[in-house]
Amino acid sequence: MTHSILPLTLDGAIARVRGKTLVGPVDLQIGETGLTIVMGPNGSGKTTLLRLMHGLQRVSGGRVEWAVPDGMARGRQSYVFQSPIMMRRKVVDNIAYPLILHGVPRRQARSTAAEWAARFGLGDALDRPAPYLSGGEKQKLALARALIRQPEILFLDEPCANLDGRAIREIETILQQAQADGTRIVMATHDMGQARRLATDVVFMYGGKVHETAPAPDFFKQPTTAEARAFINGDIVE
Amino acid sequence: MTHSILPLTLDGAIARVRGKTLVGPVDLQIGETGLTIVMGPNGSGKTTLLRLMHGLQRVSGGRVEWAVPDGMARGRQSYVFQSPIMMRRKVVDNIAYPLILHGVPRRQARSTAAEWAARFGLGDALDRPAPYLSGGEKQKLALARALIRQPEILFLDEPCANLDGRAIREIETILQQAQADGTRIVMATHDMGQARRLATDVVFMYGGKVHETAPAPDFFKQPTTAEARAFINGDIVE
Amino acid sequence: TTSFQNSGLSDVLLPQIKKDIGLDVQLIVVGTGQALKLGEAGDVDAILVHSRKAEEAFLKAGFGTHRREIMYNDFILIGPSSDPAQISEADTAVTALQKIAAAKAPFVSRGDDSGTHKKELSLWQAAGLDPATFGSWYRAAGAGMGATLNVASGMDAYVMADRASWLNFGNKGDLKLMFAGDPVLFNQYAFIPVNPQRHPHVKTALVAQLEDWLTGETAARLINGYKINGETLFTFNATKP
Amino acid sequence: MNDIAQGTIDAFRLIFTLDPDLLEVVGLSLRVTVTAVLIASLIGLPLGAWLVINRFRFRRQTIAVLNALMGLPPVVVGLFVYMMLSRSGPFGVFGLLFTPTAMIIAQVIIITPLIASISHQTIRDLWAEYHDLLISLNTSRWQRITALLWDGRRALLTAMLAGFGRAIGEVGAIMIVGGNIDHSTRVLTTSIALETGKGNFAFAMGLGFVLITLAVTINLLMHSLSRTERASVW
Amino acid sequence: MNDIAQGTIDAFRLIFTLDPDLLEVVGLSLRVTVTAVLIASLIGLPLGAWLVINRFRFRRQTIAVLNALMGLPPVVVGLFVYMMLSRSGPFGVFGLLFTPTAMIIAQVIIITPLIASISHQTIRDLWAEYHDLLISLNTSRWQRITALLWDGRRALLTAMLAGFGRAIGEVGAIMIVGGNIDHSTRVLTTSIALETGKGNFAFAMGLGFVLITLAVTINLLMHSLSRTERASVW
Ligand SMILES: Nc1ncnc2c1ncn2[C@@H]1O[C@H](COP(=O)(O)OP(=O)(O)OP(=O)(O)O)[C@@H](O)[C@H]1O
Ligand SMILES: Nc1ncnc2c1ncn2[C@@H]1O[C@H](COP(=O)(O)OP(=O)(O)OP(=O)(O)O)[C@@H](O)[C@H]1O
Ligand SMILES: [Mg+2]
Ligand SMILES: [Mg+2]
Repeated sequence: MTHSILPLTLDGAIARVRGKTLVGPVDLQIGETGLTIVMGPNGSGKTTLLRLMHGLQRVSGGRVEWAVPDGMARGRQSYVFQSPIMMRRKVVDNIAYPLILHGVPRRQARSTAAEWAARFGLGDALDRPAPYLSGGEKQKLALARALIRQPEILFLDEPCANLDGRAIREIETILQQAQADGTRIVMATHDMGQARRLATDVVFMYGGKVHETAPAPDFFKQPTTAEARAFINGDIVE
Repeated sequence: MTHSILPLTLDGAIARVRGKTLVGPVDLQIGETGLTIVMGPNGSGKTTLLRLMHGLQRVSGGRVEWAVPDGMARGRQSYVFQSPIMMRRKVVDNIAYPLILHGVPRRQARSTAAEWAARFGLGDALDRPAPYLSGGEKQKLALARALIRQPEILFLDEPCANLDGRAIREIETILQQAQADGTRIVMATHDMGQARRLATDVVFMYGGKVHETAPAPDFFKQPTTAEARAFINGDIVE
Repeated sequence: TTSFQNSGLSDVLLPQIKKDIGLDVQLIVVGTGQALKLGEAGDVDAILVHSRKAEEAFLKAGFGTHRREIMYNDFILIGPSSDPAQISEADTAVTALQKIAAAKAPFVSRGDDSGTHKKELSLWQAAGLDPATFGSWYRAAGAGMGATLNVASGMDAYVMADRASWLNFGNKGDLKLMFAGDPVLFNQYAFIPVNPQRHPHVKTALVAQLEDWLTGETAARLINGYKINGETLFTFNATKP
Repeated sequence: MNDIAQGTIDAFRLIFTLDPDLLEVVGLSLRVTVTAVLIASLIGLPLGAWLVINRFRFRRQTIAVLNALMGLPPVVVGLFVYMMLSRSGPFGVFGLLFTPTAMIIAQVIIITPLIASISHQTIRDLWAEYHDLLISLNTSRWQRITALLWDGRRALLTAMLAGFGRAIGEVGAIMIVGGNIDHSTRVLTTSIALETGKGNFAFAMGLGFVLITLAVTINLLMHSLSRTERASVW
Repeated sequence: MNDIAQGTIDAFRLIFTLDPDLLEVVGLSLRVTVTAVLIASLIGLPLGAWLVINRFRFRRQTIAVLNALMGLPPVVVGLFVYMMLSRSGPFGVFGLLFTPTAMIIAQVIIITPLIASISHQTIRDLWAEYHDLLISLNTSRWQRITALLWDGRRALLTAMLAGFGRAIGEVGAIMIVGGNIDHSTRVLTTSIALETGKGNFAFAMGLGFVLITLAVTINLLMHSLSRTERASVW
């Protein structure tokens, strides 16, 4: 492999929309290995932070920098959105699309896509129009489509929100496998159990700021801030 | 109150789309009180079943009948969709919309809507365009919009999927309150904890059919079918 | 008829009419065929056209009260300055057309059943030729005078036009007046009031006033005196009743 | 080409010196077109929405016919309106022929199918988004139509502007039912046609530029009023 | 009104007896219009998409101008093309004036802005849906445009049909650059204008009905080919 795109460095990064600061300033580094879980109450800025890192949200202040030039870093990331975006095509064509973008011949892309679909339990749905899938199936599709690119870093925004217990376990296995294979993962979730199972380190967002960062075991055992403590207990965070 | 619209009776009800049976035949009765939780793996037909009951999915076979004529029953139900539908308006106008449909003057509808928004933690977001809300905030909006109509029966399709711990607890409180005030609730969820906390009875969907129905305590303690048992344990349901 | 306006004469007459008899004449400019139709339907109070046969049919069917000749102008033959058919040396209109046919030089016809078109057809007939048998050098444009002149200018073709339209035409290109003066090319304009017995809403009194004016002294002076580039366009020939 | 420059200069000189004749023509063009667009929108927008939310037997055919009516040749419309309004036609008694009203009627007929078709297309996407919610809220037909039209208003602007464009540039029908009568029914397009017939291309082109300038101004105005481009979603 | 019935009957009799003159006219109408629509779509659809996905300084103004160009008066376009193609114009050497090619050029100029505007509007909604995904997948401009055009193809049909409608019914420009020359550049609309000028209103209306029938047929054909109405989302 060529030079890694990591670490990713955020230095006073700010996301501002029409004069309103949604997130920041954020100082943060995403190192070369690990699985970072982003937690925090609704509207605290998790999604915005992930988008900022991925380059979907314009940086209004400060810097967001990869270890390689931006142009090189762009193609080596994947992102799974909080509400999955389905192209108005068949399931198999949705999953194959990133490959086709990379110039893989259509037939080959389709058959690879079929394999990935099967891994995510969508083997039966290949020829169905993607917009008609059930909520959970859409999430699975989005995951398959993100992983088929074999990215160096994978951003996941609550990817298991609509999944059943078994699917969650299976996908966690896939993610852990990917992590073992060298994929860096940054994931937002509200599922405390999932966070405990997967996280190597935690970023706790609160009011649009990074309120606390810590290795996972420390965070869950002994959060330093009162807000994180309250959040872990499901208490009212004020 | 006039004659209750309940019970709701499904008698061999089938949902079929372009020749493919999605759900059914289903025989089921939703009685006058209680909180029914619909569970089941992804793609098992929970959403389709709820839509069938609510009248959003055409009944292709069998019957779906309320205790009163259909026309009367229509206006007395609410539904929260799995992926919240935001009208391209401000938050307050989204929540006020059902009231305005019922002829409530605009000013009054707005102020009532503001109260409900506050109850759901959207007090700060009133004037924001709804499509820009965060995932969890959208779900809260959808819940407020459904409850503001004070329906006799409330269908909820995984309403807490993107919510943080505190919001889930608050909304569960609101739902229990509504239930105590006489609102019948039918809710699909993957959150086993939530199901245990809220359910009075459970409908377990599997492969497009109602596989098992039982009062909640029985279901969680001793499911009769192997599939339900596996599901509860998060095992592979085959 | 279009030539009345294209020539610019209407811009001279109308203000004077307004001044003299206080009448606001609303001019609707359409081809002769359409003008006759408007008269039949009673949508206008009077028409000014130039196609004798059609006019007589119109009167015979009872749509108009009478026909009053006002003035005439003349048709001319126009062609590219190189004059490939040498028609400028012809002595009658008929020989000029025969020369064009013999040379198979491009010729654009109105082809729209207008007064001008009918005149052209009658000339071909007089020349013993039938346009239906002509090859692709004979182009029926199916359009008004202006549009036909535009086509002729674009194709460097011969074309027959009324003098007024030609003098006022701004897109002459390589075209020049090639032949004129043969008396068969005279073009009589007539005024026909619409019959009030058929269309009671017609403003007969005003129309009569207008007719009087058009056949009167002032009109004669203005029509005969109207010149473009020093050329007289119309000759007043209304007779006192 | 110098001709054209000259014609344009002439035309704009007329505008800037506020030549009363030209102003009258421009004013009438605007009056007729704006009125026609408003009327056609009042019919076309709800019709487009209505076709979206209703499923009936010949829906597909109806939409195809509506689309086809976008191709109504103006001359035919002009003729039709002429025959209706002519003294010997059914509405002859109103004496509307060769008045601006007749021109408005013709333009409404021409642009209503266009506005309805485009708005139908626009609203379809919005309906796909709103369908479940509006059905669930037990809305009446009319409530659905108003919600769709209101929330889609910025996108519907394109439909109205397309109608405006078609109407302001239209000449065939206007000529037949209006008659291009000086100081009464002469508008920009009929003036252009008249000058073209006289072979005064330069002046005709100049008037054309005036017309386009007018259209651009109005479009910019509408866009900035509606701030279509400010928000990315609405 | 009996006149009209008679004219229609006459016109359809000509069609059904396969009158060679009428068939020639109909054939040319179709050939010219379909070619023009195809060319205009090749330009207009990507242009519409391009305007959606690119943010640049005068984007809003550009779109307003594009919308305004929908109002290009056909007569002005006709004049412009005439002057370009005339012997003394820059492209005079090709001798294209008064040929079907000239008519196609004029129609392309007229309908391209229409197709681009409507497709721009249509694609905007789809882009709002796809934006994040396509950006995230690091697509090139061209890949974005093709994805949007492909997935929006059924909706884009309306844009093309609007263009077809405008082109098939257009007469002003066609008349100037084509000349309505019998057996060479005469199409349905110019025939209608001709018959109107002759006062043959009935026959003109009859031809109008033929034209509309043609348009309806083509619309139905396109709709059933694309099965626009079968699926509710696409
Ligand atoms: N385009 C926008 N304009 C205005 N406000 C916005 C916009 N996008 C997001 N916001 C606001 O910024 C805040 C942070 O949003 P974000 O989506 O990052 O939250 P989140 O942490 O992902 O929440 P959730 O857990 O609910 O998904 C929210 O309050 C949201 O309403
Ligand atoms: N319109 C449709 N056309 C074809 N198949 C459909 C359609 N709608 C739903 N389905 C299929 O029907 C099955 C049941 O869908 P449904 O949305 O009811 O599942 P669900 O139990 O709600 O799943 P989840 O937990 O993922 O939300 C799924 O496999 C889905 O792909
Ligand atoms: Mg989020
Ligand atoms: Mg579901």
